[in-house]
Amino acid sequence: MEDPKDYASAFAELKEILSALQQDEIGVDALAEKVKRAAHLISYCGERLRSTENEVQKVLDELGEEG
Amino acid sequence: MEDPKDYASAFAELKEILSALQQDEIGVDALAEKVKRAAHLISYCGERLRSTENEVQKVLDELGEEG
Amino acid sequence: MEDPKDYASAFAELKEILSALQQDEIGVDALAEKVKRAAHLISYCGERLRSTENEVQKVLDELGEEG
Amino acid sequence: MEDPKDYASAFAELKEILSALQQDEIGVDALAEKVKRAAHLISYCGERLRSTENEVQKVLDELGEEG
Amino acid sequence: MEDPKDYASAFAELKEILSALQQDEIGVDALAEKVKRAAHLISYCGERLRSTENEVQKVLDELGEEG
Amino acid sequence: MEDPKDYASAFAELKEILSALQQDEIGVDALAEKVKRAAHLISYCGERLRSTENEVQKVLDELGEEG
Amino acid sequence: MTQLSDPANPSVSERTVFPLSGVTRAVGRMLDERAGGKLFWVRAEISQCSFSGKHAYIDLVEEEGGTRKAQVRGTIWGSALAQIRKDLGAEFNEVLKPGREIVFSAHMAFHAVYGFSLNIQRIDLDALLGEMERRRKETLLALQKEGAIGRNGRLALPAVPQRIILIGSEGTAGHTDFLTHIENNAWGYAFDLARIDTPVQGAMAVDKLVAALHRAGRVALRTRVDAVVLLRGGGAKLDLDVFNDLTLCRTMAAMEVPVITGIGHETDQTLADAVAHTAQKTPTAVADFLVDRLAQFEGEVGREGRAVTAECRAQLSEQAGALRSFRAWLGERPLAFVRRQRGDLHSGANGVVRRTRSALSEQHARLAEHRSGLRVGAVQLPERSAAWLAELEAGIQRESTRHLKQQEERIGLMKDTLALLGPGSTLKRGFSITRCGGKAVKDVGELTPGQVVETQLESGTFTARVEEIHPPDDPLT
Repeated sequence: MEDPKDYASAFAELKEILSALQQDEIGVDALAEKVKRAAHLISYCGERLRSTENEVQKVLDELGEEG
Repeated sequence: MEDPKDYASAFAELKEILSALQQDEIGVDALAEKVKRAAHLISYCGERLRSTENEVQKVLDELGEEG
Repeated sequence: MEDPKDYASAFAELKEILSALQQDEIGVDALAEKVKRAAHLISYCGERLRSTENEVQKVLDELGEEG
Repeated sequence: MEDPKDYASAFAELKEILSALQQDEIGVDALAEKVKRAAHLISYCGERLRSTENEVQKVLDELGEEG
Repeated sequence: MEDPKDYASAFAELKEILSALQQDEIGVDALAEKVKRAAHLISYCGERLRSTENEVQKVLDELGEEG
Repeated sequence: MEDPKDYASAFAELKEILSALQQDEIGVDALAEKVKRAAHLISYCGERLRSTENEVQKVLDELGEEG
Repeated sequence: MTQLSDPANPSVSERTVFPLSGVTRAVGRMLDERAGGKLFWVRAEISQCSFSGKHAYIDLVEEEGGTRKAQVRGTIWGSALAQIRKDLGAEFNEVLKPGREIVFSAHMAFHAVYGFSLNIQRIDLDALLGEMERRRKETLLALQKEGAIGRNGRLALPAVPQRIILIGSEGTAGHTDFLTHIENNAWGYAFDLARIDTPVQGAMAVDKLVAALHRAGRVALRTRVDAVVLLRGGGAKLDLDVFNDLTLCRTMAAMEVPVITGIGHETDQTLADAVAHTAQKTPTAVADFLVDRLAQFEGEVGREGRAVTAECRAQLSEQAGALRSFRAWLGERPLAFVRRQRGDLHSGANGVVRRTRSALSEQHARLAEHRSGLRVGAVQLPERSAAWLAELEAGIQRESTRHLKQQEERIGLMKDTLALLGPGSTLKRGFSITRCGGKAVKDVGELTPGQVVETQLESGTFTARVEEIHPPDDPLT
């Protein structure tokens, strides 16, 4: 499945899918595909969040040691 | 019997049949055929719902709690 | 006696006969013939109804088992 | 005596005779003959009615309740 | 004395005689003759009426019996 | 990473980063980069505060007693 | 003094020659008489001052426009000196020094050998300070007029004043304190510190300080200088007068670099403090001020950094929360949707089943209706027809009977009429018919007398002969 450009676009797409789900705009036919995409996006975002968190933590750790 | 294009068209056809039934537009001559068609559509839709549910469940299981 | 084309035309013919009967449009001469025809139509319709019913029931039973 | 074509014409002839009687169009000379004819017609009609009734009843009996 | 052709001509002759009598067109000499003729005619008619009556009654009785 | 021009611009940039963060102008994508930059700015200030150049004394000496 | 003749015009005859001691005795006696034991308040400037044992010897002068108007020796004896030392305290050395104008109380004294002197009892420090204060106020007024006050203060002191020119007297306590505090600050901050050594008291102090400021200003033109620090490491109150100097203050005010003062005094503010960008009480305070400013900056940087960190963490956790809720939502919504669809499908299916069954049973009902309709119709028609037939039968019977009766009546009527019109009834009433030759006689003219006629009566006939014939107007006809 195509990876999103970045976290922001992934998050935006995710919100769009959820909104469409909430408004029952996604029928049974497209549902599984959309859910797969949403799961993929959630995974991607989660991964990006964790890596960002690690990166940030590393920076903060370094800063903490010297500051 | 010809399979419908997708769930949406199947459900629409089913509703059409039901509506025609409710308005007594289907005579005895066509009734058995229409009921057969309706049963076929219901089967089809049920099958599609089950497969969609399984697919969605699988995606969710894979996503697990980590996502 | 000639069988009607289908249930609908049988039913229509039956109604016609009854209407003519009720409005005294049928004389004594034609009565026996008309009554015979009506009885035939009623038999035919009844038969068609029963067979339709059986057919429908079979479909519904099958649907019930799987659905 | 010549039999009428059918019940309807017998009945019509009877009505004609009655009407002629009522309007004194039948003289004494023809009266007996006419009355005889009427009696014959009445007999005929009665016969026809009975046979029709029997025939109809038979049909209805055959139709029975199952129809 | 010559019998009339039938009831109707008897009745007509009778009426003629009576009319002539009433208009004094018949002399005394012819009168007796005419009266005689008239009496004969009346007798004839009465006879015919009675026989007709019997005949009709018989027919109707027979009809009544069988009807 | 490029050093800021001076303390003031370092501080201004730091505040800018904070303000952008507080206004959610920095998404997750840019977050790590921004935090790194902030850490760099803080490090820069800390280091500069604790290092000396003796530049002023040098100029003073160059100017000599008379100026 | 009136007993003394004018020495410029001595008269030989009156000349009396006194021994010198006589003169000194007389002067002593006169002074004793006029001012013996009296205390006077005197203002004078100290031109020389020396201490010998417990005593102090002072040359007092009064000058105006460079010309000396008076000069008197002054002495302070041990006990008075001790009292004065006690009164002046820290200011003692600053007061008893050449160039200082003092106000003091003294006895006049004359010594045969040492001559006239003022025996100083007390020195009025308040007067001294009052004077200083008066001059300070004048200078302040002048500075205010020039707009010098606050000018330097309007310069922006950098958030991190790290490049400093220090003007002060090397080795003095305040100077050393400042350096110690700056160099050994708890934060480990480094300062780029350039030092200009200059005396801060004494006759040359003002000139040297002004020169030092100019130098600092020149340095600031060549390189970035964050602040000039002006230090005086404590000392007598009267020393402060240097820092009230108009020229010094003007120079400070004109500086393009913020000047921070640490002049080391407790209460009074010098004019140098007033024109400075920032005035601290002591050199240590200046050092602390600078270090604190750096620390404050670093603190702010740290705070910003922590805010960035916190904000960043908040965003990350917010995003994580959003993702979690998305995840939870995704876990519920699609399956709920499918369940709802299944419900719809079920109700659709139920609708089809129900509707089909009811359509079939409706058809059954209609068919049954038609069956019973047929039954009724098929039975009724022959019944109705039989009724009509019976009606016809009755009609025919009725009509034929009526017709025959009618004919009978008519015939009967005719019979009656015939009876009435026939000759029988006329004859019955007495009329008779007369015939002649078998022919009824209707006109007497037909008859001739003698003719035989037959006359018929009701009861029979008779024959007769005609006798006479009468005319027709016989009333009997």
